[in-house]
Amino acid sequence: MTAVQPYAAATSEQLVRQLADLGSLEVGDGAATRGAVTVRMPPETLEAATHVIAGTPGVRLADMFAANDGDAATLRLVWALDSGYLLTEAEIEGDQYPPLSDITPAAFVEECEIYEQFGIRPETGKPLNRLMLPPHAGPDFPRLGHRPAQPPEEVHAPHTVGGQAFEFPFGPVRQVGVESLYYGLVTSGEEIVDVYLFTWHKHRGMEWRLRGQTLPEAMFLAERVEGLSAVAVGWAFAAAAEAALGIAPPPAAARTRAVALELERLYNHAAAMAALCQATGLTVGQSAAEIALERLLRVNATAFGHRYLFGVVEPGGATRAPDAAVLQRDLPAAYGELRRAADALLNTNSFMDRLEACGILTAEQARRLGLVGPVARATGLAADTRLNGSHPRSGPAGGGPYAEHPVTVITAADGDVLARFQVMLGEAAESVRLIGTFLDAGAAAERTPLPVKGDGEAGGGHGLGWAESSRGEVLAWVALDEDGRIARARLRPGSVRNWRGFDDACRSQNVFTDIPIIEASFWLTAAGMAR
Amino acid sequence: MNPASEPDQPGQAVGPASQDAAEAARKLRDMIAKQFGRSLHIRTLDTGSCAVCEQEIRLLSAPHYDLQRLGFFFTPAPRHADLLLVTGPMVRAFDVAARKTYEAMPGPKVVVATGACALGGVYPKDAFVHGDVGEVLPVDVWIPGCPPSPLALLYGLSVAVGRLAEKAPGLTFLAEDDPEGGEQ
Amino acid sequence: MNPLDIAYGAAGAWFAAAVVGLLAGSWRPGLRACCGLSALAGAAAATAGGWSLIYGNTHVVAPGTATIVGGPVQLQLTSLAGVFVALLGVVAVALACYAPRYHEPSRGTGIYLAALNLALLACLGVLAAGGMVTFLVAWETMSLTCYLLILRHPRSGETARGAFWFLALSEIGFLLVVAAFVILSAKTNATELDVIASRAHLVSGGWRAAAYLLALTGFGFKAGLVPLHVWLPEAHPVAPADGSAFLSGVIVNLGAYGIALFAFRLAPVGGSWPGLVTMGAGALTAAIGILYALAERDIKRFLAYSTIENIGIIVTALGAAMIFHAYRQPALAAFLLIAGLYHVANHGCYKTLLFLEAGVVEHATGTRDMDRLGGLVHRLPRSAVIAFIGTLGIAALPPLNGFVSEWLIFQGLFQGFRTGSHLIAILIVLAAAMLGLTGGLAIYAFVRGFGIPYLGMPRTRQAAAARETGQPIAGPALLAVACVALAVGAPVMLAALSRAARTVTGVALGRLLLPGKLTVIPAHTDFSAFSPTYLAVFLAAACAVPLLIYLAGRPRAASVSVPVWDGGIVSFRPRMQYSAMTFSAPTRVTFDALYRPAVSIRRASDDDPAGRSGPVHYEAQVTPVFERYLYRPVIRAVEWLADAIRPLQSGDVNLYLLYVFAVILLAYLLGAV
Amino acid sequence: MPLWSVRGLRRGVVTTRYPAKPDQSAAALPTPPAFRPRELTRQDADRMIAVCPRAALRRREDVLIFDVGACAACGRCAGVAPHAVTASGEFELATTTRSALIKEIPILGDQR
Repeated sequence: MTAVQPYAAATSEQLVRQLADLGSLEVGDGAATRGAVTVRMPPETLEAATHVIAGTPGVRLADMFAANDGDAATLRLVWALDSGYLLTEAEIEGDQYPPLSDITPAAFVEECEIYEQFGIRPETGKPLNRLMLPPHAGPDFPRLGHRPAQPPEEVHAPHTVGGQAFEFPFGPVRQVGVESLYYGLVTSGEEIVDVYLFTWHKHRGMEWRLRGQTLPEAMFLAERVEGLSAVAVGWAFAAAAEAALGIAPPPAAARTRAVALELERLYNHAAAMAALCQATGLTVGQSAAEIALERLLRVNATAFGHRYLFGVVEPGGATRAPDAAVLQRDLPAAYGELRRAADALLNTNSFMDRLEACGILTAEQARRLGLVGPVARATGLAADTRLNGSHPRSGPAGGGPYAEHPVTVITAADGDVLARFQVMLGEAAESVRLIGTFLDAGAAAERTPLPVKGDGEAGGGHGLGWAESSRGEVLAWVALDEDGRIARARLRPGSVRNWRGFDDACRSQNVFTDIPIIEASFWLTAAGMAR
Repeated sequence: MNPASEPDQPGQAVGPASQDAAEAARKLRDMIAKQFGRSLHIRTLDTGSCAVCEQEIRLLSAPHYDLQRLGFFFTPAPRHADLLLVTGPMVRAFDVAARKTYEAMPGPKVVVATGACALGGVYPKDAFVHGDVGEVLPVDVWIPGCPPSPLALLYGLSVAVGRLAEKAPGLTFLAEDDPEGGEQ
Repeated sequence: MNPLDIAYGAAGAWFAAAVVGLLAGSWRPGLRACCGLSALAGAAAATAGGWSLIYGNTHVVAPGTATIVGGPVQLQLTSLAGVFVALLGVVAVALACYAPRYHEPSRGTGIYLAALNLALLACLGVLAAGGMVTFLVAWETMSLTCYLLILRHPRSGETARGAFWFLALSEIGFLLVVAAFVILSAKTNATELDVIASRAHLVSGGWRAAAYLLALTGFGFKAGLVPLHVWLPEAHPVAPADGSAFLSGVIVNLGAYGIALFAFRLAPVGGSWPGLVTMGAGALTAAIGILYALAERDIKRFLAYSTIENIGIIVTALGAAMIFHAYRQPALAAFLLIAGLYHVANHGCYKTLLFLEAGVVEHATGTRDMDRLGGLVHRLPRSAVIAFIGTLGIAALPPLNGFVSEWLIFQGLFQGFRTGSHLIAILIVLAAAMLGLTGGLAIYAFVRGFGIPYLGMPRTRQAAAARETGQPIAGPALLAVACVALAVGAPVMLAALSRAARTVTGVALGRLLLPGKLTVIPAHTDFSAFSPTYLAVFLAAACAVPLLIYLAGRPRAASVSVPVWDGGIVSFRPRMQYSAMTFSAPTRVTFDALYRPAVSIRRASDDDPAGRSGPVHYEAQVTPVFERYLYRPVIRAVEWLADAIRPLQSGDVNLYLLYVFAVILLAYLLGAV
Repeated sequence: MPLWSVRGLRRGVVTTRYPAKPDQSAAALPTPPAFRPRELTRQDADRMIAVCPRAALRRREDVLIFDVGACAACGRCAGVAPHAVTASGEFELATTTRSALIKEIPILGDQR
């Protein structure tokens, strides 16, 4: 464990001041997104502004997405600072915008997605990857915006493997009980030369479905975007909706959400541990980890009535209160299982040797690609939205559960699989501690009533919400129309960012058998990526 | 919502396929009883689930549930599989893969639709998804639940091989404490 | 009737074929006639060789008063040479059957075929030479005609380069051979080989050793002993298919003949060290040859390196035989000599076959790059079957011929303990271990060499478009039959070879080797035994039984055929299958101390960090160690020397007169002393 | 290298006896609702149908049609009509006939 490296140094005020020099900006006007400092700019300043922000040490591009207001698409970039989020938006005329991924590579994934959904692309005609729309998606395939002008073969770079290498096809139907995903491992027979990652198989059009839904309906789908982080995505979505409506959950309900969030983190890390054992072929360790995992899931079931904590979060509050007695009784025992299994694993050389120096990512890479969660923290970056001040506030007064009970962010230096494993173990312990403090502070199933139509407040607004899932930062952006239905909802689970780091980790001097280990240590979902 | 997606269709949607599929299932049960002893090999297929059903399926082989003790085994190769455990709403992008997987299995084979998505419980039929596994594959057994817990899965597998009698037809979903409860 | 007389017939026919080819090669009937004559000659040569095994050595004859470069033409057909003559004949017939379909009639073809037949004639001359001068002249003729063979398509620089490598190394080798002969004939003042052999014991050991080492090196250039092998991978790919088949099937084996000739007839050295040197060189050659073969994707270069490996095995056997000879183990010496000769015959057959099939593949697809082929078994079925037989043979898998000879060689080497010297025993076992490694790698290499081009999916459009119509079949088929015959008829072959060995080592091994009719015992009854014939029959039966059962039994359940399980991927592409280089990657990694691969990777993700996926290119170039670190310095030195002495050539007459004067003066002074 | 086998022995058996014997962990699982026809009014039914996230509930006259297969056991119906809905506690719902999962609940609440 190393000293915490602040991810972002600058504050939004400084940045806004710098941006003001660029000229015509509106800062946080009426239509601005609540929950973040919003800067609206004309498209021609977009490139310069991006240069300024991306150039500021440690600022990270958290997300980029488009939304159709009327005919033209508005491009929104969400920048993560350690004091909160800065949101720059610009309306794009025509179907081209400045090449942002040349300035900040993290934007590339979103550039591809925006092209597929809205048909607008960077001016540099560089090829894009196929991200979500399946190959059979025709011109009339449902999209959020206009369909792309060019046919795909003019946009996607050809996948040809030349010389003394071949592509080892893996998927989409893979091992038992593993999500559908394709990656082609380009290998010289021994080491991995390159990786082609295809994630469109599970695209279910979630953001497309959410349009026009009421918040409760949308909540149901939001939890199923990435079931393994249902609470995190749910909370992010709820927080965004609340921000849009200008309400906040009662502190006790926020603490309930926090308890659920930490329980989710616990079982996910246990599952990742089991997966690591499976990848390294250590069946005994896998069994030990799975015993812990199952016990944690049963704790979830007894405490919240659902093994995967579905339906805990609702817009405005929480539906169920955790059974504090049950948690205080069962959680330590279940965590004990996890701890014992972890200790045994840390003493098993055959296991540790496989983890060390495998799938290495540097802090520089993590920053460049905007990686989040344990993957980023294992490289030494303290990227954690639970950090003080940057978690959704509950109520104008309250600073949110993580402001009242600050989290100690766990980081490691090496950026390899072992580092990720250690970060996960540290976080599990931290989660147990936090759950205790939250329960002591009191968690309840309260809710702030949603303003109903005609309240004035219900009128359309934009809101940004986020939460720290076990895979890292989940971002949600919601635009509501007059009668409180969803005009556009953007949901970005942590997987979207970290899959981008996966192929870089695979390329870093690995042999074939390391790939499953790396995948387990990332512990991402295809569901969250494809949505 | 799209009327075609109303979830009382699949009964017909499977069409004639379900007859010979049911036939196959019966054959398989006999075979398992007679020839293979207690050995049934399971291949899973994710057609757009939210990753939770997969987690529960993985847990089937965990110490708490240990499905091997019941003579069920997971196999990565559909070539060796007798039973296909399908999760998710059958994304259209997955048609080819689903067909290939099903064809790669030697007959007689059983298809089990797992979870509310697979039963049409979450997604309507539209351009993205078929919304119901029955639309594409001849389903023999349906396992409800979001997600179906490992226990529910064990029960479903036992039903699939005829080891347990299914009780769903007999259930009324009327609360016992209701005076009318007895009548249904 | 004297086998030499039959050989005369063969020689005549080949000469006639050469003439016909030269005159009428651009005319299809002429081409056919030329090949027909050549085949006739081949058959005659085969008969002569076979007959000479039974007949024994003929007397040296000097037909008429014919002289050649001042020496009488002396001819003799020994049993030792008989083996090679027979092989020469068989190969010649195969080539003759192959050529008419492989070559288009043209002037160039005519010249080429003339050169080929002259080369065959020259080879016969080398083998039937009874005198030193005859031998050397034939040998040089052979080299020059082969040079013409390689230059069939002189347009490309590749060809010129390969041909030059061949000629240069041949000439160096020739000089050494001449030196060796001169020493012997000077010390025994005889030119007739028989006389030299009979007086060899009079020559002092040192001179004999010098002669032998010169010969070993000189013939080593031809045989392709590492590090003298560099011409093979350069010359083979650029020559036409039958040309390179001839190089590998005959010429290279003649190098082995030369070594055997000196080792056992002309300059049998006392002491064990020459044998050890030979054996060591052989074992090293075998291992390095196959390792380089594994790093090749060009079929012909691959086969050329495999030739080097096989020569290594042969020379190892010869060396071991010399050692046993030195240690008073004539039986084992004879046994290993027999094994070595057996391997010569086998290698001649299957290597010729494989080169001819490589020609067929190149003919049908236009490429020799394994990574651009694939799936040919469906497009060239008959060729695939023939190539498969050859592959089984060269991979030394039972029941084919390669297995027989390599088994014999191993059985011989394992009896190293009979030398009585621990050191020698250990060294011999080490050599056996090297051959073991070689054998394992050879199987690996030929699984690759057959699997990549013939199995799987076609990797390019040309490979997919390959057709068998118009491809030569008869020649390779003949050799395939020969391979099987050499395996099944092993006892006959061994009986014949033991006669040949007797003429050299003076030990009659026949009885000891073949106590029963079909069982082989390696020289000592208490060691081991095996019967290639029974093995072949049994294996054939073992394969046939299930087949019969399958054919007899009705299939019970209705079987459905579905495509290969590919993980549900939308379209399975050729780029997703193992390629030649990825298949051998494990060896490249294990032995990279030898290969020193220079890896270069080009991929989309390198230059932009965004993660745009795109084309990937990966190359691992193996460093040509010997060319770079052994030959290049020599070449530079020669060039430097040339520059240094150029000033002598000033073009000034007076200066030249001065040179003359100085030389005469020097001569006088020497005369006066 | 820890003695995994010893550890496992000390850990003891955790495996459930299900299906031979019932498993008590099932009690905590979310299960589809069971209805009290007597308490159930058309109005309740319509409110439940409105909140049901995905047409597991439909109403035909006085019959509430409940598709157990489509039910995610989210418990929202119980939220709007707690008096008429309880948890059924049924998780053994697998069936070989899809139609067996479609139940008809009489709505008798209005007749009082």
